[in-house]
Amino acid sequence: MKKNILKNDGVQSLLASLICILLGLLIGFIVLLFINPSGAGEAITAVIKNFLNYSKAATQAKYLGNTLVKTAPLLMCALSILFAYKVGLFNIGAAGQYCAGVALSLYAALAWGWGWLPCMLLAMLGGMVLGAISGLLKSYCNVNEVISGIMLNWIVLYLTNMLLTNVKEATSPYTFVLAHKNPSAILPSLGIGSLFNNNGYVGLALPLSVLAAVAVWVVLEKTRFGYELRATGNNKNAAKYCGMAEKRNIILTLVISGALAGLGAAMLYLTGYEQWQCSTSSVPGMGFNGIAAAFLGGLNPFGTILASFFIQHITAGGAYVDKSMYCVQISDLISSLIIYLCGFVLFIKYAMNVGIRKREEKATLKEKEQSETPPADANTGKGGDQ
Amino acid sequence: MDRPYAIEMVHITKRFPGIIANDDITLQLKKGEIHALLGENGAGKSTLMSVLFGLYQAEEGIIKKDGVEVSIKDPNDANALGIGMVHQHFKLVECFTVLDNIIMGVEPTKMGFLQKKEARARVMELSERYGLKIDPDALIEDITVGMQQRTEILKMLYRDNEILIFDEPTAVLTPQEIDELMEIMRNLAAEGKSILFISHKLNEIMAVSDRCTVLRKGKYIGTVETKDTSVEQLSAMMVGHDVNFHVQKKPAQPGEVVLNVEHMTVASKMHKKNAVRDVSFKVRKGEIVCIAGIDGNGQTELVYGLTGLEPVAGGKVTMCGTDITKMPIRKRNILGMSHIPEDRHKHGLVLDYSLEDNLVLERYFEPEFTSRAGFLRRDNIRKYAENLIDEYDIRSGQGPITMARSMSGGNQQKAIVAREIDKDPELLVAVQPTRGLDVGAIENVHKELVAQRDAGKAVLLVSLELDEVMDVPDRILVMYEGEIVGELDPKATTQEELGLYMAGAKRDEVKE
Amino acid sequence: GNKDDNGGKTGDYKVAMITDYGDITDQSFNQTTYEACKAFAEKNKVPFEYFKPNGDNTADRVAMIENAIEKGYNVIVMPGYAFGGAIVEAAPQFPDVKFIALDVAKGDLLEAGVAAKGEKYDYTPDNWDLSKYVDMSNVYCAIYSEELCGYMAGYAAVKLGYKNLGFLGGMAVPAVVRYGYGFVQGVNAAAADMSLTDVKVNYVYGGKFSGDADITAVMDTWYNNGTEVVFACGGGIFTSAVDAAKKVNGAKVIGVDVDQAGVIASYAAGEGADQATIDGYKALTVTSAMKGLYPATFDTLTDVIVNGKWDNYKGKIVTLGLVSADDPTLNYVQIPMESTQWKDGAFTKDDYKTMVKAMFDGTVKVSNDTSKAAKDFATVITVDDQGQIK
Amino acid sequence: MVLLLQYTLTFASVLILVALGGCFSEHSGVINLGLEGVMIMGALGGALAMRYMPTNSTPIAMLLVVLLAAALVGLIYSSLLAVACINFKADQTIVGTALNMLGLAGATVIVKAINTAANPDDVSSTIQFAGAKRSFLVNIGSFEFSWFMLVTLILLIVSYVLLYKTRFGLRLMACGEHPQAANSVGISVYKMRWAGVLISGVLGGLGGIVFITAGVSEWRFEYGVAGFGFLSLAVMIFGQWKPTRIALAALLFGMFRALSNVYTGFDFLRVLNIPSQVYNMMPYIISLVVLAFTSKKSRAPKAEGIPYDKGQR
Ligand SMILES: Nc1ncnc2c1ncn2[C@@H]1O[C@H](COP(=O)(O)OP(=O)(O)OP(=O)(O)O)[C@@H](O)[C@H]1O
Ligand SMILES: Nc1ncnc2c1ncn2[C@@H]1O[C@H](COP(=O)(O)OP(=O)(O)OP(=O)(O)O)[C@@H](O)[C@H]1O
Ligand SMILES: [Mg+2]
Ligand SMILES: [Mg+2]
Repeated sequence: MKKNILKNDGVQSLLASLICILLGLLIGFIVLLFINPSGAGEAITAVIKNFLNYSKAATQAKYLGNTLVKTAPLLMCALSILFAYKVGLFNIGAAGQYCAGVALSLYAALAWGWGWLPCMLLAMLGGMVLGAISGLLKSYCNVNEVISGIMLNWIVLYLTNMLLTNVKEATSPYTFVLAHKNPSAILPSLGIGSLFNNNGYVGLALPLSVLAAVAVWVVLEKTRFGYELRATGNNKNAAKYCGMAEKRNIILTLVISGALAGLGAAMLYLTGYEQWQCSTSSVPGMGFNGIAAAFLGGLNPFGTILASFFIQHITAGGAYVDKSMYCVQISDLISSLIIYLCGFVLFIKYAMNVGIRKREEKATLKEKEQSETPPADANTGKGGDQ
Repeated sequence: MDRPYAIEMVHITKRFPGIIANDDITLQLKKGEIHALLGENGAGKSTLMSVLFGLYQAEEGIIKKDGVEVSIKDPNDANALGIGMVHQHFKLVECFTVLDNIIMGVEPTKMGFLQKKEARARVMELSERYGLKIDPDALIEDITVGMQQRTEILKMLYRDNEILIFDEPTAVLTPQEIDELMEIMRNLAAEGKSILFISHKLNEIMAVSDRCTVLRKGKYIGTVETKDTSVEQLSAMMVGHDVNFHVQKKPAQPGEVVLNVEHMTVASKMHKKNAVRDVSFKVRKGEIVCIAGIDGNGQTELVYGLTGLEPVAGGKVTMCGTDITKMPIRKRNILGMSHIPEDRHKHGLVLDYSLEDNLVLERYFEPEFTSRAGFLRRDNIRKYAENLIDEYDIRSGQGPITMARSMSGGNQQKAIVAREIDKDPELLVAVQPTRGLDVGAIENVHKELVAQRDAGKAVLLVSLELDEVMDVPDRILVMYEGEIVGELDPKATTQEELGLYMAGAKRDEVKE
Repeated sequence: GNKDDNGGKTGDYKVAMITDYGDITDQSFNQTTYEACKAFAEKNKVPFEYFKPNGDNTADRVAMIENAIEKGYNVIVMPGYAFGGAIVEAAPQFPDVKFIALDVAKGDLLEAGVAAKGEKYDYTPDNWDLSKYVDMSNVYCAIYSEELCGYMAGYAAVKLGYKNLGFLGGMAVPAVVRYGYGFVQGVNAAAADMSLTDVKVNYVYGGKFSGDADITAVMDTWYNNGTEVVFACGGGIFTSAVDAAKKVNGAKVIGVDVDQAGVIASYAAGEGADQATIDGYKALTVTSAMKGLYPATFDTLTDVIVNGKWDNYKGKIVTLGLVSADDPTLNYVQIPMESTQWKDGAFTKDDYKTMVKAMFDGTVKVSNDTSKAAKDFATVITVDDQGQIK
Repeated sequence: MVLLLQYTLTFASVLILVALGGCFSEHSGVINLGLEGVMIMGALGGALAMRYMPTNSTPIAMLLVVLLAAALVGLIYSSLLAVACINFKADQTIVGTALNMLGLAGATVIVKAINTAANPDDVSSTIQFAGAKRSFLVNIGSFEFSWFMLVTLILLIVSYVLLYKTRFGLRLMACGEHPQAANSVGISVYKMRWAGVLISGVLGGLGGIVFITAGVSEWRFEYGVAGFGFLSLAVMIFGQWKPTRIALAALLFGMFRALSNVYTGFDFLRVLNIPSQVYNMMPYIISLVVLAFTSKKSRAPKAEGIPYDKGQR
């Protein structure tokens, strides 16, 4: 019997995610119709087209570049969530770890004039420290990482605002423009920018984030280290029983997770794309969107690459919707709908499996009917009482 | 004595992905009888009972109560029909009191407010009538398994259930508690209640049941009158061949000391008193030493201290001449300690790992399974797992890649035993290694233990089951309230004497 | 196919506005600019659309500029100093498009321009020659002297008898800071004129352009501790000040940007209130520090598009402040003639006119140096700088 | 001092309501991470009620209708969580997170659509309710008493009684601790979980309307509820899933929140000259420290977060 590719878990995940995306777009479209039927079609295509809204190829390339610039940090946050999730931890603190990455990379770049590499490492360190705090609290004090993550998010937000207030002009809430204050802190382009019509923001971050995805996959699936981490995540008592350092592993997981998120921040802020606004009143959404990307990507690092791009793509696409009819939040609405629907992925896969099985059963039944001579069931009397 | 049927399950078929758990089974329960259900691990007993209790829906077949066909879609329906069940794994809310657990689902209320006073009076009355001693205000998490079981039984009685299902109720009880339970079951039956009783222990079935139905691999094998049958016949029906109940072994030839425990003290998590107090003993090569005792007398903590799961509060432990008192678990393992844990779900397995990954849980870091660069050698792991699965007859749906969670308890246990024995240890610490296993599987585990001994390994067995304690080891150490109160030779002692030691009624000053 | 390079044919123009991070309902400069553009467009039948960038950064602003141009818009109106970088980047790429920026100052352009040339900027605009760094050939920038109307409001308030004042800024952006510093200078000057030494200004930024419970709590604290009037300076942040003021007898606010007496009164009265109630609440607003964002935008567009006078504008950075010594209502910065609560013997319209004249003459100087702290402007008063609420 | 008390009670009211909501949901076995979104939606319901109620309604009618609307919208919105997580066994974390995003985006889109429909120039996400708000307030001296505080107190007591004194509470908590056990005695786990989630929707929605009316007389929905949903979760855990402790925890959090704004009214705090950010951080830091010391024994409902599958053992 030939193998049904629909049975492959990866294929199923992909299909399920696609179903979520299509359903999400459809519901979004219906909402648009409700608000104003005349422009709904145009609006939804604008969202989907994103950079394709520009007519010239060069411009398209440039704006594809912009989308990619923001994809890299999103991917990193998604990987941060995914890594922890695979190890049985929910790192909602990724948002704060990301925030710490912003604070430290920008501060080092703007106040101390550090180059990009040390800035990036410092951002990573920031995320790691926060992850470590959550990890220590979890393994030694039994504080749930979700709750410590939420707390730390807020603490870090205020600290970030306080710290970065020192590297801004008095009359502007934004930190200094990096390219002006310290060009050496801008991530190298590696010639990648030239592929995107000399988009100065595109560079090292992109390949680095993809590399990170590969690394996460390899570590989790292929290494002894990943084996240990997942074991600890799934059953920390068993991990202890078989001699793994389960406390260390929990801490390490959150540290790595934090490193990914912190690094993600550096990957955006060290391109000079974004400045920090020093009266920001909530942690950057990147960390939370990372949750979405991780799940839309089927909790698979490679799927997450695509999901991160897609989410960024339609978020950016929202800007091209005709504002006289619809508001920007439309694209947020659509992406959150898609994420909501991602919750049903398990069910969709289950339904697929049931469907496949039913078909197979039918097929085998038919085969049987055809091949078997009328059954001579000798055991008919077995049910009786004696 | 032709009593009418209380329950009839007729031609029940229940399928799960890839398996027919119940294949056209008919079971008839007479009013007032104790009807035993027997079968190997995974034979389909629990499934059949779950169908009766409404947890599963059968694909085919019907259920009749008092001759009338009924539909049981969920436990609600079962309750309404007077069917109650004590589940294999107790279904008690741990942070609730005994009373709350008993009344849950049929709480007496006035305008929605709980009327606990009323409920308490009834519960206490039932408790007295049936001799089921409980403390209604204790939290479940604080009480012994025995009392939990009594709570479960009271739960059924409180509901006036007519049909009582006991799924392996004795697996976790001490011998005394088992005796009490048997007595209670007889009383209940005498009152006219009908009882379905699942057990792997043939002597219990012989002792208490009126009739016995045997299942094998999801199929109905037959129903026999207990008084007309024998243990041998039952076990033959169950596994399809004869089973040896007594462990065959040559006399032990103890060699040098492998494990030396001196004045070990382990603190207790729950109480102020130490759980293990000043315990000293030795285990030598080529012998099986058994720690016997009633559950809760410090055996668990003793093992935790030996294996490093908990720190030791005082004393010294040496293994093969090395002081391991404070050694990390990993190093103990490498030094040659194997450990079949008491709680397979808590410690023994990563339930969401595949079988193969669980089989290398203690060895994944060895060069055979991990390359220098830290990558797992998947091929070797697969090969290794396949060997073990073959060798130890570990049954599962998809072989090495089966999720451990989906395996039956018995097969999960086999996987752990295989893993721990195949490590070729110097010292094997086996804690209740046969808990919940069917006779065939028990026989296999016992054979393995003896084989280890004969291969010159030291084996420390911890067991609550008297049969096992009498049959398997070469020496018995009895633990009572955290201390070793006696050392016995299984060949020179009786179950009664052992019982006296276990109950604390008798004690020696143990030498050393 | 355009004969006259200076335009002059409205049919050739399409006006696009790009919003700053806030949207066109921020009750502040985005909204005013939008309303002015829209009014202009409707009056002259010029196509108009507004665009909102996706994020709060130069790259996304440039993206929207390019998107607007792609759609055929050729007059781009941008409110907010944050557009400095976007102008430096986008203007040279589209020489045929006219860029009109409000609130964008020399320094805002230099920051991006200097870096683009690979040099290091020292944040002192006076040291630099803008033309060397930024191609201004199709750009017109206007900034307002908010410090002047802030001064007027502060001066008037003290003259009208208030000694305990507060400044509640939105976000500390240059325009808001100029308002605030002008206000402090005005208060200080009036106190000095009246030889008062017990005048006090509480000074804080809310960190956003709208009110919420936290900001209201701060305002409650101020009013309860004796603050009599608060200059609520920034978009919708007045809501917090007004909600707090309503609870304390005699507590007042000062409006910003436009004559806010009406807006504030109807907010205080609540939806569906009758006119009498609303009028009653007009007393809540002592005065407003106004800048002529609306007329400036409207007039500039008219001049450029209808009158074809782009040549008069392009390449310039104009500071819009006082243009008339005698008629304050002609000035780009002023306080309202009607709703200000003039008081005979304290501060009257005539007093106001005299003050404006003195300011126009240069007899009264108001500093717009935003590199200082608010305290630095206090000589006879005390400024209690409470930083930022969030 | 009065102000400190007033704002402490104001913020605490919000936190108590929402945390109790979380508490009901988690006791039934479903983690409601989407409380932030539920709050926004509840706030939307209440705000729309205030917008559309005739201005001459009696205060009591206004109060009731607004509360009802907020509760109802919160309830409906939370059913999105219930259906996904209970019936379709979706991951509760992802659905909760999605509901937060969806609540913010959805409420903004709805308000903007409504505003624009009424006036094409009005693309704001603002709803004003200065007039309606008066129905909720009573001045007692300089203390501005809000009926919401009383409502909160009543709901707090009701929650306590419901959880600990009624059949419903016993069954609800059983479902969060050991759903299989509950099911085996005939309790419908799905129904109880639905009840838990819907109650959390009601309370979360009420929390939302209390939050947005707390300080000002209009609300911009695109600003969301500033993390109060998450803060409430912290309060709930801090309060060990018990109503009385939740109330105390909420008061503590509320006090620090209030203090960060009104500290200038206290001379001794004024002279310390601590930046207000530090006050803002305080509740979080303190709770982290306290949690670090108290969590050893902390225990969440055992089965929370795990979809119920009646065949599972
Ligand atoms: N929920 C389930 N999903 C899939 N398969 C199941 C499920 N429950 C039971 N089975 C299958 O049904 C078979 C019978 O299981 P059951 O629990 O009835 O065995 P049992 O006779 O109670 O065994 P034991 O003696 O180990 O308790 C098992 O081998 C298993 O493969
Ligand atoms: N979630 C599940 N998915 C698939 N199969 C399952 C699941 N849960 C249980 N099973 C199947 O049910 C069977 C019985 O499982 P169970 O844990 O009840 O065994 P058990 O009765 O404890 O057996 P033992 O007597 O060996 O302890 C197993 O063979 C297992 O394959
Ligand atoms: Mg079973
Ligand atoms: Mg079993």
